[in-house]
Amino acid sequence: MLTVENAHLHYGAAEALRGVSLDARPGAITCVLGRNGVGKTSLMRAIVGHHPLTSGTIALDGQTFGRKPAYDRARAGIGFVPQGREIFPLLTVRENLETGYSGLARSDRSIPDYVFDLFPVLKDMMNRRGGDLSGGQQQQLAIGRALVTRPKLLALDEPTEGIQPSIIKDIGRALTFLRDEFGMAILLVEQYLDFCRELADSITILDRGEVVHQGAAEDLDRSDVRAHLTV
Amino acid sequence: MEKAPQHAVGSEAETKESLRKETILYLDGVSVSFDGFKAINNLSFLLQKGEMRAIIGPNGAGKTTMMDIITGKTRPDEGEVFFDGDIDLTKHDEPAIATMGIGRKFQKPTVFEGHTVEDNLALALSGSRSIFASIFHHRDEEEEARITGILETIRLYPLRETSAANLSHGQKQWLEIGMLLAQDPKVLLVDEPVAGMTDAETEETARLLRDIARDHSVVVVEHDMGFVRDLGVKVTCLHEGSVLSEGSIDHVSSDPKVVEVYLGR
Amino acid sequence: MIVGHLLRGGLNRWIVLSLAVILAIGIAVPAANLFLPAAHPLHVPTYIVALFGKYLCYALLALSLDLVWGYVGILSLGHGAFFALGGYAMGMYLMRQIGARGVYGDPVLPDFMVFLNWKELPWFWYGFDQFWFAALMVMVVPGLLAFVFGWFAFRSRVTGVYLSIITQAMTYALMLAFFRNNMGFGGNNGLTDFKDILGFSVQAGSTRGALFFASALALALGVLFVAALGASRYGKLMVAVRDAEARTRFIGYRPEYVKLFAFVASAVMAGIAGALYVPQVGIINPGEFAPANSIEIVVWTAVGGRGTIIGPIIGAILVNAGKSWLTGFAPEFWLFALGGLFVAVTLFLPKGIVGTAMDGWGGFRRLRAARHEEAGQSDAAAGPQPEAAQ
Amino acid sequence: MTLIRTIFAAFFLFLAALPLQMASAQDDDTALRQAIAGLGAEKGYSKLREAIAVVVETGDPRGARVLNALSEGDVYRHQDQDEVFIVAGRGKELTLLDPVTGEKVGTAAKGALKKVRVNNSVRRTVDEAVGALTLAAKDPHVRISAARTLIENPDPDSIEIIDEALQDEDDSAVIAVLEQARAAAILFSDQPDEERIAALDKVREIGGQEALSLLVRARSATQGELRDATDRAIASVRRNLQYWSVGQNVWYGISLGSVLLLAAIGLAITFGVMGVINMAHGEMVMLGAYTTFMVQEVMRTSFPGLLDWSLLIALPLAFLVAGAVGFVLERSVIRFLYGRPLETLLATWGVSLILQQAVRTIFGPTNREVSNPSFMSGAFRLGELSITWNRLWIVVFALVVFAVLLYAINRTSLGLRMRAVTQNRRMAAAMGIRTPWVDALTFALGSGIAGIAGMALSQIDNVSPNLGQGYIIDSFMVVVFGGVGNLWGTLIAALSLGVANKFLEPFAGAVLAKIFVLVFIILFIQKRPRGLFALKGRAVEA
Amino acid sequence: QDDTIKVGILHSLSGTMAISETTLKDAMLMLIEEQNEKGGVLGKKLEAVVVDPASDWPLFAEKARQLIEQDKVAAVFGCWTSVSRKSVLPVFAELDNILFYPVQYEGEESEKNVFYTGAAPNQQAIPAVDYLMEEEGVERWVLEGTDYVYPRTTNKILEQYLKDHGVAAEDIIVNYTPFGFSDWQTEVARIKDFGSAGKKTAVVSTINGDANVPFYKELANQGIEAQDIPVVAFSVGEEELAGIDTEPLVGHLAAWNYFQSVDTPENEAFIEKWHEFTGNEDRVTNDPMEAHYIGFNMWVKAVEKAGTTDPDAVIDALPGIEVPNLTGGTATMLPNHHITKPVLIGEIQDDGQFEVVSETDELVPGDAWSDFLPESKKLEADWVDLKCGNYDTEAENCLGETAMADTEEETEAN
Ligand SMILES: Nc1ncnc2c1ncn2[C@@H]1O[C@H](COP(=O)(O)OP(=O)(O)OP(=O)(O)O)[C@@H](O)[C@H]1O
Ligand SMILES: Nc1ncnc2c1ncn2[C@@H]1O[C@H](COP(=O)(O)OP(=O)(O)OP(=O)(O)O)[C@@H](O)[C@H]1O
Ligand SMILES: NC(N)=O
Ligand SMILES: [Mg+2]
Ligand SMILES: [Mg+2]
Repeated sequence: MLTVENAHLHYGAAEALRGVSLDARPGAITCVLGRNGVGKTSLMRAIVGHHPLTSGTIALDGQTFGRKPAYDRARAGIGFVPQGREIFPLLTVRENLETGYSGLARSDRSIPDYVFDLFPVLKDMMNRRGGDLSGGQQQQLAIGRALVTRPKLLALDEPTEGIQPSIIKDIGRALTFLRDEFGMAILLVEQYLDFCRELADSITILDRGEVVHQGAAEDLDRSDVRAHLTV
Repeated sequence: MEKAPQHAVGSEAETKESLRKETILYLDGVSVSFDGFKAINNLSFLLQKGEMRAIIGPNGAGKTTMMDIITGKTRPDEGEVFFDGDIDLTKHDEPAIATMGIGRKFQKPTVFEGHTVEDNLALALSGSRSIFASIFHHRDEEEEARITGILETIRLYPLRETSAANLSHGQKQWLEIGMLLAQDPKVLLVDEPVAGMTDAETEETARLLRDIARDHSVVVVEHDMGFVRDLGVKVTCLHEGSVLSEGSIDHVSSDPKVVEVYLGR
Repeated sequence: MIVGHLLRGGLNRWIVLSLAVILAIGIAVPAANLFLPAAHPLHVPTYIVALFGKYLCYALLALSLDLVWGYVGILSLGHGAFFALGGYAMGMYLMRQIGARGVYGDPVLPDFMVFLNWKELPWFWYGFDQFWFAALMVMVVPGLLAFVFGWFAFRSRVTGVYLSIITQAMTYALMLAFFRNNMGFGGNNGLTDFKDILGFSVQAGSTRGALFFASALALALGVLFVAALGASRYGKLMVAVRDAEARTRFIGYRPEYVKLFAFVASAVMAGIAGALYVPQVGIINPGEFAPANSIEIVVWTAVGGRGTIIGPIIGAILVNAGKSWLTGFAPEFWLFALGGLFVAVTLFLPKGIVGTAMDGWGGFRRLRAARHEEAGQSDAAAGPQPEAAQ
Repeated sequence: MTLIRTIFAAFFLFLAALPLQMASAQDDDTALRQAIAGLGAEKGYSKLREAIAVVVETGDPRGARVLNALSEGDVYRHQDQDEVFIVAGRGKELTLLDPVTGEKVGTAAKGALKKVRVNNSVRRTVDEAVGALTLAAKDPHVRISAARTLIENPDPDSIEIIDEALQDEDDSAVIAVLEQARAAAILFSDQPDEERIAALDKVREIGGQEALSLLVRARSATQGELRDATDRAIASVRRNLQYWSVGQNVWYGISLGSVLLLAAIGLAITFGVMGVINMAHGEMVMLGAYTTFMVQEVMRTSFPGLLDWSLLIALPLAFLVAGAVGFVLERSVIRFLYGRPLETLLATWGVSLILQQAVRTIFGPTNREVSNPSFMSGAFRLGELSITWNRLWIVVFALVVFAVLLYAINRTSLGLRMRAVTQNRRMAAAMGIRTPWVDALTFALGSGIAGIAGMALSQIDNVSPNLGQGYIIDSFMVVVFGGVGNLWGTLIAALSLGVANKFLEPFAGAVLAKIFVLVFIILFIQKRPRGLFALKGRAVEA
Repeated sequence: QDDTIKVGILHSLSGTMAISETTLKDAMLMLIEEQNEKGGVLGKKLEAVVVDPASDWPLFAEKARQLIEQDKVAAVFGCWTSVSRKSVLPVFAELDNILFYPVQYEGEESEKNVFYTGAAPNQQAIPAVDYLMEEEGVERWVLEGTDYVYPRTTNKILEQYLKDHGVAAEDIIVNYTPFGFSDWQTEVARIKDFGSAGKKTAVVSTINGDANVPFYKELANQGIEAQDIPVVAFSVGEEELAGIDTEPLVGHLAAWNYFQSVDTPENEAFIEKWHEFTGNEDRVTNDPMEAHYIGFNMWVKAVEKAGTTDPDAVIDALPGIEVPNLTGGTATMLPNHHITKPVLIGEIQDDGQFEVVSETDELVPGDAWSDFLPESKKLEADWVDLKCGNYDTEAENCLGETAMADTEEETEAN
């Protein structure tokens, strides 16, 4: 479904991605791991269209994105849960969710029930402003919001950050549910190893903007792989 | 808070006061609400001098709000908040509280994006906060050394000349911890320090905090139970604005109420 | 002392260079006007001396705004008020210097008071016959206004556009007040018809030259002062307050004082600029309080590059020179040119002329990229409150 | 007094002549013609007024034609023929009309004619003379205004005639006014005190400034009990007026507030919602006003009958013109500045200079005329309130615009997208919102609203290149005072600043009132640093 | 470069005053063009130097200096507001050049380098008030003005004048509003109230510029008609009326020294030329244009008389110069640098023109120092014999420094 090939990305002169290639298949959870500042978020930004690649290609279902703006990518089926949540602070929870409608046909404009099944707290807070929620509540809202767009590919940047354990488990269950039920492709950036190990179908490890390992989730138990994740 | 006649509770009040004297942080009967929503509800919380405490609790339990109250960002609707035994924090504002020796790391990393990593630390460095002092301030070698030390501790030494705006999320987390260290406060309030860190970094952070706790009082909020366990300190679990459970990590994590609302099955 | 501090830190060579240039101009221009014969190719006509003298004052004014806007992030839309107050203080001295040479020949009362039937000098005109007092007031009055205004506004945590707009309200209210003839400052006509300053005729070439030099010197000192502040720890603090005011509180600083100091210092600088401006242009009137004037100061600063030291100076001189030239050269179309310039600068020189130049060409490209990045990142905060500190 | 007498002479004759047919008088118009010829004598206005009296005294109603023409300035004396004509047409050759019949009788060169100059006092004489003739007119409105003339100039001699008119009158509204006129006349007569005391009540009923003026004037000729009664009446009218004056101030305040609201509301979008410090906002208002001017110009030349509808046609056009300029501005300049809100000040300041000068170049620097359609002219009374139609419509219009905008922003999906984009442009794009389009539309909407504000403001203010500059500062004050980003705040701020201003103005004067309001804003912001309707909580700080 | 004579034109083409001043620039260009067709002056062509002081007062001084020093103009025609004139005065004194100032103003000034071709208060305000008292029998007065020096001074003079004519203090109200004031509801209602006290009431308006349109619109809407409460204005001319529907305003008055409607051959020719020059039949003419017409012709005559454009010679040659004005009379430059003018009172017509309803029998000489202000009653300006702009006729000396330039020894008197 999603293929990244030989992606290079620069911030000014500094190179954050150096030839990253990666696949995310439908019905599978692809996990990207790496230490702080290795370029995970940069990769996500490149995929959703927030930052242009210097070279390399990103394609969804064989369609390369090139310089396609973020909204076209979203309409093509990429749902995004950014690091730092990026809730619309002055919109209510409901309105935050409804921002996902714009790429949908009029008939599809509703919030899927499973969003509330996964995150019941959102239901209670429908009319509260997004910015007033606690950090974890915002994180839940961010995931719910991405699901409203009915994405083919769900890209999550450290979605467990700041979330209480029980809900992390819920999110885990949700991701498997989405993968299995809808055959969604899920691209998950994580630091939380156990979470990854449990969920991932395949893993990619980045270090200093380069892919240093790609393989099955089980590889995580190998010490040479682990070495990439320690300081 | 007490509504009973004075003579009847005289001794109780006295014990309360002597209890308070021992503490570095003392919250009693604190409540705060936002537009009718009670975020903190009759919360009582004590931190002894030199103690490190871990706080857990569901999202929205009021952990961050509690720190807001202690640091003067939010005024409680009712209740007592004391620092170092007898300083009433509700009567002071943020800078005053900070200079008294309460430092804080925010949940969402906030650093001075217009400055380099090094300057961020230099600004946080303890010392006089007056304007004129800052105009005539000259950085001496001791300060230089402290900054270098902290830069190494937070592993941002190579990035010291980088603008803080250009740091990754996790790097900002570290920088904020660094600023807290530079401030050298009596009490450190650390809100989700390891969010967005790798496991190895998490362990590192736990070690660092334990180090600090030797001569500081610390309050750590975290959801990472592994990390909390690593800290090996008393744990308080908040829920809906008040204490749900308190005790050792094993005690708290096996408390069925905690499992129900927080840990999940 | 501040300068010593600056010197310890090593003077930035750009600062040294600009100080040298400013002082050289301050000496060379009047000299070329006074001592070279009119036919000499290097002779500077009085017209140019008068013009550049004015620009130097504007430059100092822009620099003063830069101190609060560029460093502390306070967008003052009322800085013209401080300039005008300084100007009025000087103007009052100059009025008193006229003495009995006014049209009605009254030894004490300025002409406008005579024909408005005032019988005696209002109390706030006392003392202005003394230069030292006027010179003090040039700094004290704007400084005090800034202090009182800033004290309340910064303590109440008025920030961003709210602060900008109340500074605008301040200058607007002052404008209306000074327009009133009853205020005792000459109403709409303001103060004019000055004769001499410290005993020298304001129209004499040598006085002009001296005022020109004084303006250059004041500007140079202003540059030194801002540079020294900027290099100090306080300079960093100002930027920290600009970028994340709330955060500075949690490490124990009082941003309100940080702002207050800069605001007052800046107002004093603006007052001095106004005081030097008035004898050179020969009039001070409430038009100087007009909100549009204050906005223009912001525009000069932005054109030159805020947050840099020479930027505002270059911006002020460039925009005003452009205005002087175009209003004569293309009187019907100059607004198109000037308006176009402002748009062009924002689009192509996002950090102003100097800011962009300092980044160099490579820096320029990096900047474009960074801007692209920033555009998304910072407007999370930019929604309802455009200048939100955090 | 002589005037009044002649008027009544005219009136009686008119009444007397009424049953007779015009025809009978027709052949005998020598007296009238002679009198009319007297209008041509050049000896100043007082002589002219006497000549008018002579015309009126002929009692010939056909005299009204020439008098009206005189008042309009259409009466000329033919130098050679020493005769007076009504003149029509413009240019070098003018058409001569017979002053009695109004028939065309020839032409004359302009040079051969001398205009009979009239001034206010002459015009007043004519009006009153012709007015009195109309107390028996068919149209009750005309009769009422004729009766009102009598109230304004109470004269004991008119009692008789009013009684007469009352007898034939069956319209109750006219009767009421006639009775008041009668009471006024009695008050000024030398009738017994009881009669006059009784009349006081009716005079008081006239109400307002008019009654007060009558009573004050009558007071000087009173004494004893009558004087006491008059004083009481005066006091009661005064008291009444005072109550109403509070209401009047509120109304003035609301009406000023609605102007502020109109001026500010577009800015509440471009600045309040989008965060663009839009210094060109005033120029958008100006463009709307000039669009209205253009529309009226076209109507004047091509469809004069539709002039009353011009605003209805100008409304969408003003929106489109200003909106289109806003759209272009957003696409060409503003869009590069998101995330750098302060820079927008510089760019839009430049744009504002350019727009001003462009309008100055195209339309010239002077004011252009935009006229009030008839439904926006004049005033009506509500109790003692005098409410002008144009202000009333502007209040209504402002509230409608506000309501529509409020709905659009808060209840439509476009509104939601606008808010999302302005709060976090990048994330909005990641949600599939076409941000460039939404940005452009939002800015165009704000500008378009400014344009229609310009249409409304053209009704009360100058249409000149400086129009926008006059509103920009007040607009920013209103938006900021209300709390940036809050439409309700803008509404309340506009109205409360308007009302505050109007309550201060009567005793502080316009200049000080404005200063006080500004100082009040400064102080108020200290109390509420984020405006009247500040958003609170984490959401804002985030 | 010496084959042309340069003439400076110093009128705002942008900013708040452009609305009034731009026309004067056009008028000057027309006059210069016409003079060149006649062969120029002293055998040389005239060259107009136009600058834009942008309604910015210090900029006026800068531009004046530029015109004189840089462009070396022989004379400058310009300024509108008093403050702009005040701002350039020192420049003209210092560089010794000539300014022709074409706008009615508050008086209390006579400068060696300035020639005042607009009306002094005695050439506009006083006759207008006389007319209202006599013709309309006005007994109650509202003096409504914009808050600046011209209205303040004019109203002060008028107040004194009215009181001298037996008007009681309570029958006069004076009220000031800010520049560009646009919400006239309260003020107009107040006028209405004041006017309903039973005495004939009139408004004397010194409201300036842009504030007039909303003022008249409000008057019309609140139904104040000229027959009831006439308004006589000193700053409203044909140009200002162009922006208003004058139908409801017929009969309100203005006092000027010229109206476009004046029926004289000179005026007809002037208007025709104006329409031809601007290519627009709808462009109106107005009083300050006539003032420039007079001032310019005076200057030409004086230059020819002096045989040079040297300012000093021309300044000396100017007093006594006579040129025809556009209303059928002759304007004479007086020793006090003001001119003689007829005073016309006009009523607004529905076509936006004024119709003259009264006209002084004789030309009124402009009085630099008002006789109705105590401090200036004793002052006299005379640049021919006394060489002084403010001669104290009681103390018999020249006050202030104005005289210093010419009679050095007198400065000791101070
Ligand atoms: N806007 C930016 N400008 C310049 N450099 C940047 C910018 N954003 C990130 N970087 C740099 O690029 C590198 C990669 O950053 P990125 O945010 O992709 O890291 P990350 O892997 O997501 O880290 P984390 O786990 O801390 O979120 C880092 O070294 C960072 O300093
Ligand atoms: N200003 C506010 N307005 C409304 N509700 C608020 C406000 N501030 C906090 N809350 C609510 O108060 C509750 C407590 O929030 P708080 O941030 O303290 O939670 P927390 O324990 O830190 O949660 P997390 O673990 O998710 O960070 C939440 O439900 C939040 O929505
Ligand atoms: N001189 C004037 N009208 O300002
Ligand atoms: Mg990241
Ligand atoms: Mg929290």
